[in-house]
Amino acid sequence: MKLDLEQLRELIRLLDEANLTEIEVEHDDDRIRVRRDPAAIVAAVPQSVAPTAEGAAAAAAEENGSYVTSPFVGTFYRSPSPDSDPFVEVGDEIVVGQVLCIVEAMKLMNEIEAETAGTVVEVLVENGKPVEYGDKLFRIEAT
Amino acid sequence: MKLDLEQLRELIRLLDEANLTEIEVEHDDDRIRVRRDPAAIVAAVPQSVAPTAEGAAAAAAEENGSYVTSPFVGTFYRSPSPDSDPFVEVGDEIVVGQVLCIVEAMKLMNEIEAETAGTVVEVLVENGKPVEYGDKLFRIEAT
Amino acid sequence: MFEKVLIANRGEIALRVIRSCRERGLRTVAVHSEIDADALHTRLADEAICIGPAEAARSYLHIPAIIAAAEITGADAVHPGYGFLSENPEFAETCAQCDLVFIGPTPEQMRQWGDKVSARALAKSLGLPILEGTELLTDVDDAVKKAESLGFPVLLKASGGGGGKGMQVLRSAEDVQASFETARAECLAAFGNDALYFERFLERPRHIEFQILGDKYGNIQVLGERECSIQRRHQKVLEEAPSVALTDQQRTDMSETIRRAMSKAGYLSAGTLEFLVDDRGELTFLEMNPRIQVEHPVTELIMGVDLVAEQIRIAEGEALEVRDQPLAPRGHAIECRINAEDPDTFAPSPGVITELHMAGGTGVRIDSGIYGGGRVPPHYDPLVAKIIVHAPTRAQAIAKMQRALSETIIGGIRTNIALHQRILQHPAFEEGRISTRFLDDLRG
Amino acid sequence: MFEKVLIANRGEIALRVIRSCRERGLRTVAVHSEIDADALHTRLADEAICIGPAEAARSYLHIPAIIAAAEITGADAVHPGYGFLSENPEFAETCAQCDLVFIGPTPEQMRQWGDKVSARALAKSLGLPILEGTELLTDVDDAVKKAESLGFPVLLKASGGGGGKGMQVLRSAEDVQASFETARAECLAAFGNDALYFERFLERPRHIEFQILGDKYGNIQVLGERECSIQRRHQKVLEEAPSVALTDQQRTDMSETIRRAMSKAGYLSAGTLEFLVDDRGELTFLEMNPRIQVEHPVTELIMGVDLVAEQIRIAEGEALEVRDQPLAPRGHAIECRINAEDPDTFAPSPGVITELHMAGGTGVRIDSGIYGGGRVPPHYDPLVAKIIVHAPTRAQAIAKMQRALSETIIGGIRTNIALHQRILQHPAFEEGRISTRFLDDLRG
Repeated sequence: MKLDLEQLRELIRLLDEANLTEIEVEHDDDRIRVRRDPAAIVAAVPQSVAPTAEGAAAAAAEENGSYVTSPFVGTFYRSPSPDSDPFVEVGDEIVVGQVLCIVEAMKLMNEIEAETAGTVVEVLVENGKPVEYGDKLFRIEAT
Repeated sequence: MKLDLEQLRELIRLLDEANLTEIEVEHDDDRIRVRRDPAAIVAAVPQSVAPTAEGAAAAAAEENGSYVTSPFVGTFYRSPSPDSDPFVEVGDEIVVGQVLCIVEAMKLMNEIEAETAGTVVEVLVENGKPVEYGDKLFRIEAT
Repeated sequence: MFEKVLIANRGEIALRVIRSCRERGLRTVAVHSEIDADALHTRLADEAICIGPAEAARSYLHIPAIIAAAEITGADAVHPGYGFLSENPEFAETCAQCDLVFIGPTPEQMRQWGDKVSARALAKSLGLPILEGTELLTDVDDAVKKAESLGFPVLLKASGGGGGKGMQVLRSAEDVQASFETARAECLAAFGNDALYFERFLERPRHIEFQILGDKYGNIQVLGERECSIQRRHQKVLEEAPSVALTDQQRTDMSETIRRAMSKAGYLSAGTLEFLVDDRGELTFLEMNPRIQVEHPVTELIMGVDLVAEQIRIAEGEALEVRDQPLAPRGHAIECRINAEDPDTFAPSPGVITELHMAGGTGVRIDSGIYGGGRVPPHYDPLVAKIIVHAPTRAQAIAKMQRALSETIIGGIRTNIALHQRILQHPAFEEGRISTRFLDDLRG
Repeated sequence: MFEKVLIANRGEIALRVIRSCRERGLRTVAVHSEIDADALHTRLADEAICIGPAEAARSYLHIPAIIAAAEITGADAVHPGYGFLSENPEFAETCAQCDLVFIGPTPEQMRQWGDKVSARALAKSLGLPILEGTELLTDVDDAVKKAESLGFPVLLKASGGGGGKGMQVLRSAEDVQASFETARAECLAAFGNDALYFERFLERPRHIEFQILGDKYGNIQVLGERECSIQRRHQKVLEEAPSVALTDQQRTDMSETIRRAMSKAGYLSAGTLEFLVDDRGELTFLEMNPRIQVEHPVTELIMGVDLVAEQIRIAEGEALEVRDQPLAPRGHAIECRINAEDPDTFAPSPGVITELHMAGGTGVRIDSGIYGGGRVPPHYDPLVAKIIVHAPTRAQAIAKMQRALSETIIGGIRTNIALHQRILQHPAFEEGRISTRFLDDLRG
C-alpha cells in the first residue's frame, strides 16, 4: 500500500478548519476516512492539530517526524565556514538550542537553532542553495 | 488516488450553508462523505436555508405534475380569438392532441397540443403575454 | 435612432455589439439557446430570450424564433454579428418584411457577393484587380482545357463554398482527370451546388484584406488593410494591421481603387475585400465578406474607429463623414484568437472555466465571451476570446502580445495560447516574412 | 540596462510593474507572503520568493526579507510600487547599500517631501503657490493665536500624517481649546510624532494633481493633471484626466511653474504634486507624493506614455526626451477603483472569486490583481482592480465607464461597483461640478 501522507495531512487540516467529525473519500479501490471524536472539538480552535483516535493512527507516521523550516529568506549553509564540518549530519542526536545551520541574508549569518530535541533523519536543502521563508530544512524524529 | 480538495471544500461550504450534519455523494466508483457532530452546530449560522415542511411539500407537488412548455418564442393566447372562450380551464380533463393554447409568432397562430392526457391544474402564463422557448405554460396532473 | 437592438448571435461578438449599443444609449436584447442560459451575452444584455435548444439549427440559425424574439421584445433592429445568419439574404429579407432594420448590407448585396463566381465578375467589372481564373467548368474535358490555358498549378474552387471548404490544388492534367468528378459530387453534397471553377494557384501568397464602410448616400470609407496570412486550414489564427507587405503608396493607391469601385457598387454597411498578394507584391481580389469580421478590432485600434457603432449609425440612416484623404493608421495592432482547443491536436476543448485571468494593462484590449465560473459548451465555434494589442511599432506590439499571452490564465479548458507563443517568437514572423503557408511550415 | 527587477509589492501594482518589465525584456521576481502563494503576482512573475507570513509587517514591510530575496535571485533593481515600502527612505538606502537600484527618487527626496511641513516650506521656496498655513504649533495658546491670525475655519494637520489621518476642521477658538491636546496625543500614538500645524480650510475644494517625471540630468517633464476630488475619507475613489476645472491657459502656466520648480529641486523619477483648488479656481500646493500613484493610468491613456517604463528607463540612467512644448492630452480618461468592500457599509469583503468577467472592448483598460478561482485575503488593501476608460470626450468616457461597469461580474466578494454607478449617473458629476465633499453630499 502506497500511503500519501501529504494528502492525508490535507484532509486532517480540512477536518480541523471546517470543524468536522468525519471525512470519507472513496475512489476506485482506494478509501480514506478521517474521523474525530466529537467531544474533542472545542469551540474556537482554528488550525488545531489535535488528532485523536483513528486520526491519530493515520497521522502517526507523520507525527514522529517534524520539520525545521527557514525563518528567513537567504542562503542555506550547513557549516560555519567552507572548510569546517557541518553543524549536524543525518543520524545526529540534537538538543534544544543546538545550531543546525546558517541562513545568510544581507551578509548576516543567522544561526538556526533546534526548537525540539530528536534525531536528524533528513537534510532537505543542499549546502549553498537559496531558501525561502518557510522552506523545510531538516526532518527531525523525536527520540 | 487523486484527491479533489476544491470539491471537498465546496461540500463543506454547502454543509455549512445548509446547516447539515452530513453529505454523502456517490458517483461511479467515487464516494465522498463529509460529517459533522450535530452538537457542534450553533444557532448563529448566517443565511441558513434549512429545508422545512413547507419547502418539502412544495417540492412534492412538483413531483406528480408535468408541464406543457412552449416550443416557440411568441405571444401566448388562451383562446382562438379575443371574444371566444379559452381552449382549456383549470380542472378540465384533456386528451392527447387537444389544443391547449396558441403561441403567435411572425403573424402565425401556432396551436399547441397536449402530448399527454390528464387534468389541467394550473395555467402559468397570462393571456396575451410573451413566452420564450421552454417556458412552462400549463401544469397537467396525470389521471 | 433605434431604441432597442436584438443581437442574433452569441459569444464574444454578441458582447461586442452590446458594448457599442450601450455606449450609444440603445437597449439590447440577447437571444440564446437553452445551454446558453448562463452565457455572458445572456447575462449582460438588457433582456434575454430563450429561442431554442442547444443545436444551432434550432436556435441561432432558426429565423422564425429570432424574428419572434424581436417581436415580443419590441426590438427595432437586428445585428447579426458574424457567422450564423450574418450572410443569409433570406434572414435580411425576413427582417425587412417584419419591419426590423437589418444592420448590414442589403439582401441583394449579400447575394451578389456571396456567390464567388459572380463576386469575381462583379469585382472585375468594378475595376478591381482579379486573380486570373476561369468561367464555371462544364465537364472534365472542359476542366482540363481551361486548366491548361490558365497554366498549372491551378486551384479548384466551389462557387458556393466558403472557409476553404472544397478547395484543391491541381498540378497537372492527370490531377484534373483524377479529381474532377469526385470534387463535383462532394461539392454538391456540401453546398447543394456543384458549380466549380479554377483560379491561378499561388504557392505562398499573403492574405490581406481591406476594411470598408458604405452609407446610404453612396459614400465609401476605406479604413486600411489587415494582414491575415497566419491561417490553419483557411481559418485565420492571428491578424495584424497594418501589413508590412504594403508600401504607403500601394496602400493609398489600392484604397482609392477600392473606394471608387465600391462607390460605384453602392455598398452599404461594413464589408471586407480580401486579396491575395503574390511574391511580386501584386494584389488580386479574392472575395468580399459582407459583414463585420472577427478580426475587425485591429483596424479599430489603428484607425481610432468603432466599426460596430458605425454599422449602427449607417443603419439608422446617418451619413459617413466624408474626408479629403483617408485616415492614416496610427501604430500597429495584433490580434490573437484564443480558441478552446487542444494546442497540438486542435480538438475542441469545452468545459467549465475554473480559473480566469485575462491580460490587462496599457495597450491591451480583450473581446471575450467567457467568464470565470462560466461554461464553454461544445456546440459552437471554439473561439472564446480575442486578445488585441496596440503599440507604436510592430516590434513593440509583438513584445506586448507576448507579455499579454504570458499573463493569461484560462483554467478548466485547453487553449491555443502555446501556438500563438510559437508564432510570435518565430524569426520569420518577427521579420514579417509570412504567407498563408506559415503555420504549415511551422508545424512541418 | 537591468536584467532582473524585484517587485516589492503585491496586487494590481505588482502585476502592473511586471508588465512594463516584460515588455522591456527584463526578468521579474515577485515576493509574496504565505497567504499570497497563489496570488496573481506570485503566479505571473518569472520567479517568486516567499518572504514571510501573511502579516504585512513580517513580509511586504520587512526590509531584510525583501533584500535577501533580491540577493538570492540576483535581482539588480527593486520597484516598490505604491504603499508598503514605496516612500520609506530607509528601504531606499538599504537597497543602495546592497547594490540594488531603487526605482524611485533618492532617499533625501523622500525625506524632504515625506514630512508635510518641510514639504510646504520647500515648495514655497521653489516658487509653488502654497495654501496659507502656519508653522508648527508649540502649545494650545500658540495654536489659538495662530488659528485666529490665519482665520477660521482652519484645518489641523499632523506633520507626519498621511491619507487624511489625524486631520480635523476647527471653526472657533473654543474648538481649538477643546481638541488640541487630544489631537496631539492621538497623533503621537499614530505616527510617533506629535508635530501639528494649521492650514486654511477650504469648504468645497477640488483635489487636482500634476504628474511629473525627472531624470538624472535635471530634465523634468510635466504630464498634465488628474482630477481626484471624488474621495471618501481622503481615499480617492474615482479619478479622471484632464480636469474640467482647468483652462488650457491655467494648465500650461501651472505646468511651466512646476517644471521650473522641480528642475530646481532636481527631482528624480515619477512623482505627483497635489493641489487644492478653491472656488475661484486658484491652485495651492498640498503635498508631493514621491512614487507612482494608484491613479497613474488615466495620465498614461491621455498622454500616451508608460509611466512605469519611464521610471525604469530613468533608473537605468537614460535621459528623458526634452520637448519644446509639453505633450498635449488626447481625449478623456476615467478610472474607477474597484474595492472588495460592502457598497453600503464599506466593510472589507475578502473571499474566493467564484465568478469573474472584467470589462473589455474598445477603450477599456483593466489593471487587476485578482483572477477567477483566486482568493482575496483579508490582510491587505481592499483595492482589487482598476477599470480605466479612454474616449474622445468626457461625456463619451462617462458612457463608456457606465457600459464597462455594467458588464463587470465579480462573484464571491462584494464590491463598490454600485457606488461608482451612483457617482457616474449623478447630474453634478456629469456637469463636472464636483469637490472633495462630493461623496459626503451624495450620501448625506
